[in-house]
Amino acid sequence: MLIEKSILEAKRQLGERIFQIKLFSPRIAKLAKPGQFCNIKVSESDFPLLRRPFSISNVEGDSIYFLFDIHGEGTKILSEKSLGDELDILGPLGNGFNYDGDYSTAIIVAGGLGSAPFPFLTSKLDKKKVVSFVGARNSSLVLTEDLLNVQAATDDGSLGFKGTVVELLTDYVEKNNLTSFRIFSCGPNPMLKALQQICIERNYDCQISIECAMACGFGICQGCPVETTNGEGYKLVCKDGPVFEAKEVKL
Amino acid sequence: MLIEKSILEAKRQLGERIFQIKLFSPRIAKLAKPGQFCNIKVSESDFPLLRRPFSISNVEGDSIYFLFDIHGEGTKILSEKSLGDELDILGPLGNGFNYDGDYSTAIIVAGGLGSAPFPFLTSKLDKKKVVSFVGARNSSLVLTEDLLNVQAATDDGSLGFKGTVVELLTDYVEKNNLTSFRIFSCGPNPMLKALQQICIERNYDCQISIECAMACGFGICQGCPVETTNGEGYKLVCKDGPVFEAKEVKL
Amino acid sequence: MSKIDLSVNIGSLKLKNPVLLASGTVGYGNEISQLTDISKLGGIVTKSLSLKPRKGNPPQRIVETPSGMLNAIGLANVGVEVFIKEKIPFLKELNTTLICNIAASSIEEYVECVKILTSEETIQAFEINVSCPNVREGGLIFGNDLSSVGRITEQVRAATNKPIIIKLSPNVPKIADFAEIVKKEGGDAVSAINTLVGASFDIYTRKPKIKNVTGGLSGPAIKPVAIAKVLEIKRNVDIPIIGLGGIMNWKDAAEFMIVGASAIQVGTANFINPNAGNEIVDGLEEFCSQQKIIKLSEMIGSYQI
Amino acid sequence: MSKIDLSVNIGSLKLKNPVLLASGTVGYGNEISQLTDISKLGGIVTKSLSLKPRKGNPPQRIVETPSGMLNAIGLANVGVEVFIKEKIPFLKELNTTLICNIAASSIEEYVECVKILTSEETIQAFEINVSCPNVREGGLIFGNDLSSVGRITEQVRAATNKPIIIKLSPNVPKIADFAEIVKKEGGDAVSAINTLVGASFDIYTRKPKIKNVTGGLSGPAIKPVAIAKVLEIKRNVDIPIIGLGGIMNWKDAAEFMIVGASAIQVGTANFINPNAGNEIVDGLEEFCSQQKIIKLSEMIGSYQI
Ligand SMILES: Cc1cc2nc3c(=O)[nH]c(=O)nc-3n(C[C@H](O)[C@H](O)[C@H](O)COP(=O)(O)OP(=O)(O)OC[C@H]3O[C@@H](n4cnc5c(N)ncnc54)[C@H](O)[C@@H]3O)c2cc1C
Ligand SMILES: Cc1cc2nc3c(=O)[nH]c(=O)nc-3n(C[C@H](O)[C@H](O)[C@H](O)COP(=O)(O)OP(=O)(O)OC[C@H]3O[C@@H](n4cnc5c(N)ncnc54)[C@H](O)[C@@H]3O)c2cc1C
Ligand SMILES: Cc1cc2nc3c(=O)[nH]c(=O)nc-3n(C[C@H](O)[C@H](O)[C@H](O)COP(=O)(O)O)c2cc1C
Ligand SMILES: Cc1cc2nc3c(=O)[nH]c(=O)nc-3n(C[C@H](O)[C@H](O)[C@H](O)COP(=O)(O)O)c2cc1C
Ligand code: FES
Ligand code: FES
Repeated sequence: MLIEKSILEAKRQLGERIFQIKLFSPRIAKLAKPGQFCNIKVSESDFPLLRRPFSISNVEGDSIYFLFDIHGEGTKILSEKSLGDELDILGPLGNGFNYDGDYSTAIIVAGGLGSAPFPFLTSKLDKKKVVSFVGARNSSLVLTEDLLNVQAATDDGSLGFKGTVVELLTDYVEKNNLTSFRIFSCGPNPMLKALQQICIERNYDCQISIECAMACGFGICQGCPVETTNGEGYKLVCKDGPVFEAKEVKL
Repeated sequence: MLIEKSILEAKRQLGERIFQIKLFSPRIAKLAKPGQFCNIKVSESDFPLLRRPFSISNVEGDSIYFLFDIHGEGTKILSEKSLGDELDILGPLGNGFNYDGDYSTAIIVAGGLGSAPFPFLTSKLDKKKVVSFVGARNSSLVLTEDLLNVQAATDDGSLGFKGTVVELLTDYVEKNNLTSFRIFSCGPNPMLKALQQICIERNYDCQISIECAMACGFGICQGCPVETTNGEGYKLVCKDGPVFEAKEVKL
Repeated sequence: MSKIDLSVNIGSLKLKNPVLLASGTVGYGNEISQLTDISKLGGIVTKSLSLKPRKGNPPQRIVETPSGMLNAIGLANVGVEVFIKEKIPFLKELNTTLICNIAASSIEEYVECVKILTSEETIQAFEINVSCPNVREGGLIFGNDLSSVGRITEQVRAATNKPIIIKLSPNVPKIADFAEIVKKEGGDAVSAINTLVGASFDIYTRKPKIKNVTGGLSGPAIKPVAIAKVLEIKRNVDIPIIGLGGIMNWKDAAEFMIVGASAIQVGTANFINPNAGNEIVDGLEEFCSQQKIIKLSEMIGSYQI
Repeated sequence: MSKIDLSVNIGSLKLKNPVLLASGTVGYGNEISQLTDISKLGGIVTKSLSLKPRKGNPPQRIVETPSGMLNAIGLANVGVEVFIKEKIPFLKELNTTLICNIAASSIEEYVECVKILTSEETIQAFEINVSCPNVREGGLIFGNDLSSVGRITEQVRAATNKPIIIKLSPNVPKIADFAEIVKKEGGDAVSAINTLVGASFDIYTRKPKIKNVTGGLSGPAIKPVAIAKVLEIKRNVDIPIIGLGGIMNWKDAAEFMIVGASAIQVGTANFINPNAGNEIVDGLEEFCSQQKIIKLSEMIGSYQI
C-alpha cells in the first residue's frame, strides 16, 4: 500500500453516466491483486473531504483501470478529469479474491458496477473455465467488457434473461450439474444477499466483494465494520475485505 | 440587479496569474455602469461557499468582461473554466463612479488589479481628457489594456517610474498646473490611503473604489462596513459603494 | 401537484408553507425582494431589532471558513422607532408572514421592544434572539443560561398576545432543557439553531480575521450539529420547532422536517442564492408529490429510529 | 533550516515537535506507519482504550458531511490486556512519543486502566478521553459535567506520575471552566477539542445515516469552533493546551499554536493524507525559517488582539 500521484492516460464513456479511466500508476500496478481497491482523492482541494474507494478494474503494464458511474459529487468531479490530470491514489487496499485452488469452473456474478473488479480477475483465471453472469436494471447498465462467456440478466428484460443474475447462476449450476466451481461476486447488497442465501443453503464455494462507507480505506478509522457470522464481532471491510467468504459475514 | 446564468465566451491569460474573461450576459450588460461589480458563483457545488466579487471591467454589446488574478481557491477555479461553461452571476451591484460634471481632465489611478474597472469607465469618458497612472509591484503586473494616455509606475522600477502612482499623480497635477480634474482610483488599500491623504490635504476631487470581504454583495448581510468620516457610523461597501468620495470614508 | 397542502402551524401561527428566511440574512426584505418572490414564502424574519439603533461592530465582520462563514455583525440595526416608521410600510406590502426578531441587552429591553411592536398589525409573531454572542447579562450570555431564558420568556409572554418563538443557542450541552423552560414559561415555539461560536486567525499578522475576535459560525458546516439539536428537542419536549442551520436546498429542509422541525429557516444560503427559499418551496412540493404525501406537515418528526 | 528548534513542552512532557496524531485516527500505529514516517512526528496518541475489549457500534459508523464527517465508532478497541501484549511491542519500535488515550464508563475504570498501564515504559503520557458521547455516568456525559471532570482528573492523578492530559468536550458553553478544574485537580494539560455532536438523516428512508443516530463531527468544518475554544482556554487558564479539530495542513497547525496551543493533533486529515503529520512538521519548520523564528515555541499564544 502506498500513495502514488497518477496521470490520467485515457478516459472512455461507456454509458450515459458510466466511465472507464486509465491511470499511469506503475508502483500500484505492480502490487495490485484482483479484488483489491484504491482510495482516490478526486480533487486537489479539501472538497470533497474524503477519498473515494474504487475497485481496481484491470492492470495493463504500468497502468491501472477503474470503472465507475456518476453517483454523487465525488464521482462527478472524477468524470470531469482531463487527460494529463494528476490523481492522488492510495492503494492497493484490502485483500483480493482468492482464486487459487483446484475448482474447475470460475463463475463470476456481477451486478451493475459490480462488474468493475472482474476484468482483472478474469485475466488471472487462464487455467480455469470462466463463465460470467452480469446483471443490471436495464441493458444500458450491463457492463461486460473484458469478461468471458457472458450471460446477461436485466430487471426489465431489455437484454438477456429477464430476472436476476442469481437465478441465472442457479439455473446454470443445476443444468450443468456443476460440482467443482467457485463463485466470485460483486454488486449491490440485495443481490449479494440473495446470492449469499443460496450459497449457504447449497454450500456453494463463494466469495463476495462488499461495499460500505469508508473514511480511510486502510484500517485506521474503524469506520467500515461488517458483522461476522461467527459471533466474534466485526471485521473491517477495507482491511479484512472487501472480499469475504459468502458465509463469513452478515449483510 | 439580477442573477444571470452567463456563458463563458472568451478567456485570455494576461500574465502568469492574471486572466480576462468575457461572458455573454445581456441583461447585466444592459444595466451595468462603470465602477459596479458582480458577485460570481465560481462553482456549481457548495464549495467554495460564497460568491466572489469582481468589478465589471468592460461591457461590449451583450457581453461583460472581468479581469482577475489567482488569489485563492475561488479565483483558481474561475481561471480553470472552459469556453462554453456557465457561470451564475449576480449583478450589477453597488454604485459606480460618478463621472458627470464639468471637470476637464479625468485622472485614473490604478494599482495592480485595480485597473479592472477602468476600461469600462474610460469608454464613457469620451468627452474628457483622460490620463491614466497605473502602478504595480513590477512590470508583469501592470495592466494597461484599453486605458488611455498611460504612465506606469513600478515598485522595482522594471517599468516606467520607480515609485508609486500617487507620486506620479501629484507630480503630474503640479507640473501641469491642473485645476479642473477628477480622480478615479482603485487599488490596494495602502495605495488608496496615500491617495486619500493627499486628496484631502489638497482638496482634490477624488473617488475611490474600495474592496473588503463580502458575503452577499447586495446589502442583506451587513458584512461589509466602512466607517464614514462624518461620525455617523458605517456605510456598506457593497450597497453604498464600492465607490466613495475619498474624503467620505476611513480606510 | 397543486393538491399538496404545504401549510404548517407553529402554535397558533399558521404559515402557508414552512419556508422562512432567517433573521440577519434578509435585512428588512427590501433588497432581497428584488431577486426573489417573497410572497411565495412562508414568511420572513427580520434582522434583530434593539430598542435603540446600533451601528454594529467595526470591520472585518465576516470571513469564509470551510463550508461555512463566521460573522460578527454586532446586531447592526435601525432600532424600533425607525423600523416602525421606515421598514414596516414596505414589509406590509410583501404579502407574507412577518416575524419580528428582537435582541436586547436586558430583560427590560426585550419587554419594551415587544410592547412597542405588538400593536403593529403587520407583525405576526416575535422571535426572541437570546443567543447572540454580543448580548450579555452579568457577564453571562443569556442564551447559555437556563434561568435567564426562562425569565425572558415569561416576561415577554406577559407583554404580548402574539406567538413568541425563542431562538436558542447551540453552544450548550443540553438544548432540550432550554426548550423545556421555554415551553414551561409560555413560549409558543423555539428556533434552533443560532450560530456556533468560532474564530479564525491570520497566521502572518497573528490577528483575528474578525475584528470582534469571535464570530458566529453558519452555513453547511453546522448542519449536522443543527440536525442533532432539533432531534434532541423533538425527542424530549413537546413544542413546535423551527429548524435552521446550513440549509442550502430542499433536501436539507426535508431533513430538518423529518427530525422534527415544523418550519425551517434559510440563512446563509440567501447570500449565495437569494432565490433559495422559493426553490425550497418548489422542491418540497415536488418531493411530496413523488412520495405521495398530501400534507407536508405529515413529514414533521417522521424520523425512523 | 536545521537551526530551528521545533521542540515544545506539555508540562513535563518534552516533544521533539508539536505534531501529534490524534486518538482514533491512527489506530495503534501499524497501518499508518506503512504510509508515513512516524519517527519524524512529535508523537502519536493511540485509539481510546478501555479496560475490556469493545467491539464498537454496528454499521453504518461514518458519514461525510460538508467539509467534515460524523463518526460513531463506539470506542471499538482491543482492551488494555491485548494492547499491552500485542500493540506495545510494535509501538516501542516506532521511536516516537507515545501517548495512551483512555476511555471508560466509570471513574474506577479510568483509574484501573491507568494503574495497569502506568508501568509500561513505552507510554509517556495519558490522554483521558472524558468527551466521547458514548461514555456516561448517571445519565450525564462526563465531559459536559464539571464535577465529573474534576473527579476523574483528581483520581487519575493519584494513579500515575506520568503526565495527564484531559481531552475536553467542545459541547459546553464555557470550556475554560473545564480547563480550570483540570488544572486545579493536578492535570498537566488539556486537549481541545473532541468532536461536536451531530446527526444526519436520509430523507428517503427517514433513518439516521449513522446507526447510532448521533455521531461526532470532525474535520475542517469544526476548525473555527476549535480555534475559539483553544483561545478561550488560553485567555483564561494557565495550562498547556493541545489543539485539534480540523487541522489539514501546517497553516491550520500554525493558527492553533498562535491562539495558544503548545502542541497540535492531526485527526481526520490522516484518513485523506496519511502523511499530513510529516508535511505539517516540514511546513512549520519552513514557516519559522521564513518568519525568522528560531524557536517554534515562541509562536505559542502569540496572537495579537
Ligand atoms: C471497496 C469499494 C469498491 C468500490 N468500487 C467501485 C467501483 O469500482 N466503481 C464504482 O462506480 N463504485 C465503486 N464503489 C462505490 C464508490 O466508492 C461510490 O460510488 C463513491 O464513493 C460515490 O462517491 P460520490 O462522491 O460520487 O457520491 P456521494 O453519494 O456524494 O458520496 C459518497 C459518500 O457516501 C459514502 N458512502 C455511503 N455508502 C457508501 C457505499 N456503499 N459505497 C461507497 N461509499 C458510500 C462515501 O463514503 C462517500 O463519503 C466502491 C466502494 C467500495 C467501498
Ligand atoms: C467590490 C469588489 C470588486 C473586486 N474586483 C476585483 C477584480 O475586478 N479583479 C480581481 O482580481 N479581484 C477583485 N476583487 C477581489 C476579489 O473578490 C478577491 O480576489 C476574490 O474574492 C478572492 O477569492 P479567492 O477564493 O480566490 O481567494 P481566497 O483568499 O481563497 O478567498 C477569498 C475570501 O476572502 C474574503 N476576502 C477577504 N478580504 C477580501 C477582500 N479585500 N476582497 C475580496 N475578498 C476578500 C472573500 O470574501 C472570500 O470569502 C474585488 C473585490 C471586491 C469586494
Ligand atoms: C451575517 C449573519 C447575520 C445574522 N444576524 C442575526 C440576527 O441579527 N439575529 C439572529 O437571531 N440571528 C442572526 N443570524 C443567525 C441566522 O439567523 C441563523 O440562525 C444562522 O446563520 C444559522 O443558519 P444558516 O446556517 O442557515 O445561516 C445571522 C447570521 C448571519 C450569517
Ligand atoms: C473516526 C474517528 C474516531 C475517533 N476516535 C476517538 C477516540 O477513540 N478517542 C478520542 O479521544 N477521540 C477520538 N476521535 C476524535 C479525534 O481524536 C479528534 O478529537 C476529532 O476528530 C477532531 O479532530 P479532527 O477534526 O482533526 O479529526 C475520533 C475521531 C474520528 C474522526
Ligand atoms: S475505512 Fe477506515 S478502517 Fe476501514
Ligand atoms: S456584502 Fe452583504 S451587506 Fe455588503
